[in-house]
Amino acid sequence: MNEAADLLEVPLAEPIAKVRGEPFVGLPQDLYIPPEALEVFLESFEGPLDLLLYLIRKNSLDILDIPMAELTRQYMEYVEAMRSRRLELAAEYLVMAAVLIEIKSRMLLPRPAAVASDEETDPRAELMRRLMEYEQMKQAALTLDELPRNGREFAAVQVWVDETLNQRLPQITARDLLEAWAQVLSRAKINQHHRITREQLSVREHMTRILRRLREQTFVVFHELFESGVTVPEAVVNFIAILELVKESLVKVSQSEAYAPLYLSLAESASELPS
Amino acid sequence: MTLPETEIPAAKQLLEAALLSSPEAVPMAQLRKLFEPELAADTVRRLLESLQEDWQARAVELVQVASGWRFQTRPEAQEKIARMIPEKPPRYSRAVMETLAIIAYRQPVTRGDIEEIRGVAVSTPVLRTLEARGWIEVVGHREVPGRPALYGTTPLLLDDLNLRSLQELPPLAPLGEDVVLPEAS
Amino acid sequence: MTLPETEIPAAKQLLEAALLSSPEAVPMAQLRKLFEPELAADTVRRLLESLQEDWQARAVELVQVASGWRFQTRPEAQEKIARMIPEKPPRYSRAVMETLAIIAYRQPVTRGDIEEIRGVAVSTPVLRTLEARGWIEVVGHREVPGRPALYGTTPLLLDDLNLRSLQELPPLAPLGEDVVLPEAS
Repeated sequence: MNEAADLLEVPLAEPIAKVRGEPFVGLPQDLYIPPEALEVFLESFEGPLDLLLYLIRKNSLDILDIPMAELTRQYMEYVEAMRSRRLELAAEYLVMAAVLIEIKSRMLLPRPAAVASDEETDPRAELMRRLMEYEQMKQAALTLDELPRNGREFAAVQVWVDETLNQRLPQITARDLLEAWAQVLSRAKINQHHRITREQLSVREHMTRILRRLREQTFVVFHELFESGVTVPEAVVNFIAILELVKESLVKVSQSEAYAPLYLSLAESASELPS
Repeated sequence: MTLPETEIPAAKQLLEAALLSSPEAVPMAQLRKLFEPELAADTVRRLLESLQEDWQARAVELVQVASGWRFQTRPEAQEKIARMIPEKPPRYSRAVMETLAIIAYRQPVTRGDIEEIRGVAVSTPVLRTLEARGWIEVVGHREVPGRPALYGTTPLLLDDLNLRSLQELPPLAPLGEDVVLPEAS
Repeated sequence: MTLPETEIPAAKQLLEAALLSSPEAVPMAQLRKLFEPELAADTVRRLLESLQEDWQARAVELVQVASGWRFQTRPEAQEKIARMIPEKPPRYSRAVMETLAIIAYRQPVTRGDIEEIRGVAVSTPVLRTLEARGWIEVVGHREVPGRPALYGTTPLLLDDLNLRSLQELPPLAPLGEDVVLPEAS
């Protein structure tokens, strides 16, 4: 797995992949996975322990008495599926495959009756301990993530302080500069993504907003629809929204004489301009 | 959109919280977005003026500056606050750091360029903070209508970062992919 | 040093201004230095509690966290304030959050310990992300060959999660309990 994918969030409650527009939320029962989706599925697992836990919980297996043959069979199907599609397979998955096969074969060996009931000699003990410990931490991570967090559910308050009154000036390093730049970049990516999916909607939003305003005010001077401080993309969307409203004959633009202010009004109520 | 009498206190509290949590001035257009449906600028202005009165006798005041509205400590209080020397050195806000990063890596840039890259307006105090620190300066003007100022970094910035030239700034490429965004701070 | 009745309002205003202008929680020791002569911790605490009451019905609240006192927005208000800001606070990946959980609950731990529990390698950017956020730090080295760094969590993590001590972290689920797993995994 590359490092970027390692850090990027896969929202867990949402479909983890879309194939030909169809969302895939869980793995299909028969293990048929469309090739396009396989890689995404596998990247949603945090490693072999995570995959094993998924198989155990999906099949309602008892984590304290794991049927090794069945679990190993299912696990190997995944590993084979990955290999047959030449997906880069993290070494950890292969190591785990070896561990599973070893446990399975040790369980086939007859054990001396005297110690058969002793848990310590259960070949599965170490695997079960690791699975449970990982599951506990996985759960703890989810719980931690849900705690109200500064900057997300609430924000620390800070008012403006005149720099000249501060005796100590902030110190920065070249590294801080690079991190600030990385923030700008990654946000730019988010916004880009946002724009692609929301563009039409946001024109509609502005159209509604303008209409609402005209319902209250009858006449609005054109430039009042552009608050100072709006970003360029916002102003453009707003302008497109006005053009769209005119095109759909919802709004009238009028002017009493050349160079006089432009007024917008609802098409149905437009009668005379304010003096 | 105007506001029923009963909703005024809650609206004022929301404006108060929004302004208190922003170290930089908040433009009117942004303040209006706090409300759903959006309030008219006039209505918001009246709420702000009423809030301003509420804070009149306090050590923090609500003021209107060129780029919007902000809370700030009164100078008399600031002198006393300076007595409690913080253990940690102060830090620049995200807006300041990001603006500096853009100027450093993309110079010469106009304010418009910076706004385009950040996706939000750049307030005058942000640029003034960096100018006062001696880290950026106007290096020319772009020959387009309005002749906007072009900003670049100064040798002092390099000195303060212990660098000998701009070439020694950390390279950009690998980090853009790796870094998980820290949350707004 | 206690405070005459008449000076209480001014003292509260000064505390309020100091806390409002600090981006981080302010320790009690620092708050006491605001006053000349310095006030007793008990007196300052009473003033803070009274201030806390004054702010009870507002969209901003005064809270005590691991490293001191701080004003913060209430979650209901923050949701609305987020409307003004174009960017959303991004979320951390599972790798980052699981690493953080292991460090928080099992500290001090080495990178090897974390890898042992997660069953996969921990990439450097994951640790760097948590360090850059100020949530984890190297607290020592294990005295084994290679002297690997031991990681622990910082007071800032507690501050950012509104906690006063590590004891306030949510309790771990009992081992082996069938937890509700997210759909995808």
